[in-house]
Amino acid sequence: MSLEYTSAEMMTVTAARALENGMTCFVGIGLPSEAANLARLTHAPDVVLIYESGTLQTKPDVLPLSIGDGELCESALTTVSVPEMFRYWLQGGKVDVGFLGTAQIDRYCNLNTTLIGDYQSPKVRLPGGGGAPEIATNAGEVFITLKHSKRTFVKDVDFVTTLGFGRDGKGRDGVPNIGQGPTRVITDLCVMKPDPETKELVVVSLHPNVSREDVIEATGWEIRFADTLETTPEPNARELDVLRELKARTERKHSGE
Amino acid sequence: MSLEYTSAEMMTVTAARALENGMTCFVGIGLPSEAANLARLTHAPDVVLIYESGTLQTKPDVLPLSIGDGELCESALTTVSVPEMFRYWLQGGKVDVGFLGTAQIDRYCNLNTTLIGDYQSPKVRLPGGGGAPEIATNAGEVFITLKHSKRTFVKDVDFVTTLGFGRDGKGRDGVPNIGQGPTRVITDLCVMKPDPETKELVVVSLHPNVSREDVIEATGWEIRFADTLETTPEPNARELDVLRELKARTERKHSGE
Amino acid sequence: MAEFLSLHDAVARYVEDGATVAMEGFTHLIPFAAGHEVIRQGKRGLTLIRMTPDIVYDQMIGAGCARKVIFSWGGNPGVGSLHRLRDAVEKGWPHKVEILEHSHAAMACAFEAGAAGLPLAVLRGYVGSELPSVNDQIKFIECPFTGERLAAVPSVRPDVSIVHAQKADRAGNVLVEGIIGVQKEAVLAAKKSIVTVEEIVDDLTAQADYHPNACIIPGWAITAIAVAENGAYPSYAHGYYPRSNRFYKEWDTIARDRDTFTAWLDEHIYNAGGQS
Amino acid sequence: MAEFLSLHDAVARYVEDGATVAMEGFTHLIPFAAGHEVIRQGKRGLTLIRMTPDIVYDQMIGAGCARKVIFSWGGNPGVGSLHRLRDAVEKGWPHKVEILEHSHAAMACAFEAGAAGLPLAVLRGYVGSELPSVNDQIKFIECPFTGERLAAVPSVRPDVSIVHAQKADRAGNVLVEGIIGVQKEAVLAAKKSIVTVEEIVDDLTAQADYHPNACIIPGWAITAIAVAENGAYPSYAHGYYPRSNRFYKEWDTIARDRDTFTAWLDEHIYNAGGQS
Repeated sequence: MSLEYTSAEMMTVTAARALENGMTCFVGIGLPSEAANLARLTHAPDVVLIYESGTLQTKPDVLPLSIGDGELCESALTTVSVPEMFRYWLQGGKVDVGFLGTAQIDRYCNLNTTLIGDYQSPKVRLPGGGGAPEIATNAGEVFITLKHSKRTFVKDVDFVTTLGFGRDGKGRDGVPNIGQGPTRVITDLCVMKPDPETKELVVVSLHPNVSREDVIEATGWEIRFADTLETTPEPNARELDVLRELKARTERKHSGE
Repeated sequence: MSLEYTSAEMMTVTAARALENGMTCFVGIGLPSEAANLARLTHAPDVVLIYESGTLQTKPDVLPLSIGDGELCESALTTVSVPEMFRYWLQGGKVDVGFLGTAQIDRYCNLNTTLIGDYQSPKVRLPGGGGAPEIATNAGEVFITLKHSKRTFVKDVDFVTTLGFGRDGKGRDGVPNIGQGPTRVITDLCVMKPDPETKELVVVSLHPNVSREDVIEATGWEIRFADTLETTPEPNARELDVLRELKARTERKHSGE
Repeated sequence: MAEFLSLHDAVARYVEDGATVAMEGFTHLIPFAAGHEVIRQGKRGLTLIRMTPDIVYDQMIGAGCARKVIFSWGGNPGVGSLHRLRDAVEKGWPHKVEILEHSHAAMACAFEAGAAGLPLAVLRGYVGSELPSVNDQIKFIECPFTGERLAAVPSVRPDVSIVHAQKADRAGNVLVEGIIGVQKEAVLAAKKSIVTVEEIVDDLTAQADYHPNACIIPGWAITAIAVAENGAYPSYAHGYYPRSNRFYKEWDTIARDRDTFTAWLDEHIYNAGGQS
Repeated sequence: MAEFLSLHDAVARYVEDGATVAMEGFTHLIPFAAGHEVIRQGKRGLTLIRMTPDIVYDQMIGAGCARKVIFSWGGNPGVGSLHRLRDAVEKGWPHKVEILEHSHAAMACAFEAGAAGLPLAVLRGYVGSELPSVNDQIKFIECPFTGERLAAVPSVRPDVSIVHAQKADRAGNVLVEGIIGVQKEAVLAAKKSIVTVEEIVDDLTAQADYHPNACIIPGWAITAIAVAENGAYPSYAHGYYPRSNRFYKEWDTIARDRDTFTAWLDEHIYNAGGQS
């Protein structure tokens, strides 16, 4: 029996499943936060969620709108200063996985959250780096989740805000004390991983009912597919229930505020 | 009417009087701590006492034996980590005066708390620098208090643990972001200040009933005297009462522990 | 020793045209009342420093207070763009605003270094990022022990820092609680500081919930304290009132358009009096 | 996730002969019980790091555990010398011990840098001091922004750090309260860590005196936890028992003489069993 679910739900559930119980995860706001909390509320109750606002091991009942909602502090083990968060916990090597979203990503997993166009006269000014540049290099590995489109998946990002593997795929080679970088990208269409050699993104798994052509059309370069292409497992009923309840709770809370 | 008091009491009261109300004082253990607390309990109720253990604005009821007695934390405004104490509060320029003791001092106010003799095979190994090297350079100014003797007042210290004015008196010249250094030395015999030009210590005030000869005999170099040599004002009854009560309370507390 | 002033007087006295100003609060305890007072007093030419500009800086930029913004993430968290910041950067309205951008890690370290009295902060940062190519304040040094290349940024040393906190006591000591961000660092790093608070209590150390390691900034490390009830709204004050996520969402509509923004400014800032 | 072990097993498993060990606690919460267990298990060749060696290191040095001591102030606070440290340094009893000395500011920064994952700490330190002439680990760098000469020291990264704290909860989270010293930094900077605690409680966040910014080290950042009641005595545990200033004074007599020291060691350490 097949369940009904949206492609956004498919993306979130798949992203959530990437987190293993007991991992420490530095959580970006938005989609990563949704996925990380879903993981915590389903298969990974002991996943440790850290937000850059200083909240260590937080267990919010509703999703935070901002990276520093009161809910995060109230449900945290403790809350430290922001310098301590970046120095002791992220740079200090205590984070297994950084979970990031992005506005643009390229074939070498570089992320752009700075701007579209030219730096001096931007077409669109984006929010900027935030925590991402150092999350991506100081965390053990990086998961990335975002919606798939030609606008977001570009051959070369307009600006490397945050290192994936550099403009040539060799950006981490020989750099001391650096994490392994992005290990998977989860979209509403598929899961991609960097090629072990070239670091170029390769589709390793298509979501149910998604075709190769769907992915090709939504990607701004000639996307490669793994030789053995898997089908991403579907969400189960519990995951969908928990996710929908979480989003409904969140919606009620935020509109009431 | 003259009061009876010891030379040690004269030293402590004189040292206490050097502190003005409202100053922030980074307090060394032992004589400086005794003087600083006497100041707080007499003419300078709002003097801010900071100990390197992280206790900010502490008001101990008895003198601490160690730099981190429980009394210090329990009576503090707040207690910060030791790195924060040295970084934000001392190096950050929040300390008006550092109040130090020492084992050896020389004519240019350099302090030695490292060792007597040669570094590789010391005659006497002393405790070491502790907080002093950076207190002496990062505080606005430095007061020093110790008992006067040929053993402690030497022409050249065996080792410059802590900068006064260097081996030639020019150790602070041209150094950016450095405090003005020692501005007075208070002993059981007299008060000394560095010469404004040469930085060599000059006796500016003799304690009552102390002669020039007493100081000359207790000093390991040809000590200079100011042209107008003052007589240090005597302790008053309240200062002596408060000091004696403080020491008695302290004695009772420590022997009971 | 901190002086107790009205918010009007504190801003009038310590925020000068052309000054470098850090208004901090990481989502929590954002000094909105103070920002509005800066707008109301028509301050101009400010260099505004803040890790996460947020809508308080959007308002100040739109009102024409800023000449330059130094930041690391300039958005409306969870909602979208700061339209006034974008309009200034992209189209020069109401006038051109210069930007200098960092990463959070670098700015957090720069505040820490500022509080620590150092001229620079050293971090393992900006590896592979193109931010150093557009920010000449980012340099690299070599560790003399390991040879590792590390990033260096100048410390943050504002002319004046403004933060909001829960309570001050009569001696001017301030308690910051919950998400403490870089508030203490901002105050300690600045030449002058203004702290707005929800309320004044008698003695922080005598409060029932006093904790020996609470984040308390002593009064002698603060220049001025002003009471500003609800002074962080629509941001929040842990223990006092929640974040108005609804207003943050509504801001998107208000700020998207110059006219609705100007009308909002007239109604809620210029003609709203303000606390004195 | 921290493992709950007996103190015997924690020391046996994580303190290896020849290891670099930091046992911290700034006067407060000094891990005496753990130090005694290290002596009892006859560990040898340790490099002992500690800002203020205190009498716990005096005991370990006298018992022959140490090859090298890295410190910034080695005395019996308010009392006098550490006679066992001096005897080792000056006369080589029970064997020669190498020393490497810093200032407090430098060591505090070196612990901070270790926790921060950096290879070096930068500070405005050692100006005019002759310590750099006897410690080749002290170097100087030039600030790329101001040209100022600043001191640099290698960060502290011990093989194992041992600290004592008030409480752990069942998830292994640890509360340190009062004078917190460099305890958190020591744990975070080390490859492995042992925390001894006065007691285990159910859940730190459910305690009546829970504070949102308390110094809590999460269980997943700690290797092993061992209960050691009165584990800091004759040092103290804020909220539990006071410092035995009397014992600190008595130690001067015990440690002054090799024979009385050896007798003390036999009676109070080797033949005293220890907690398991």
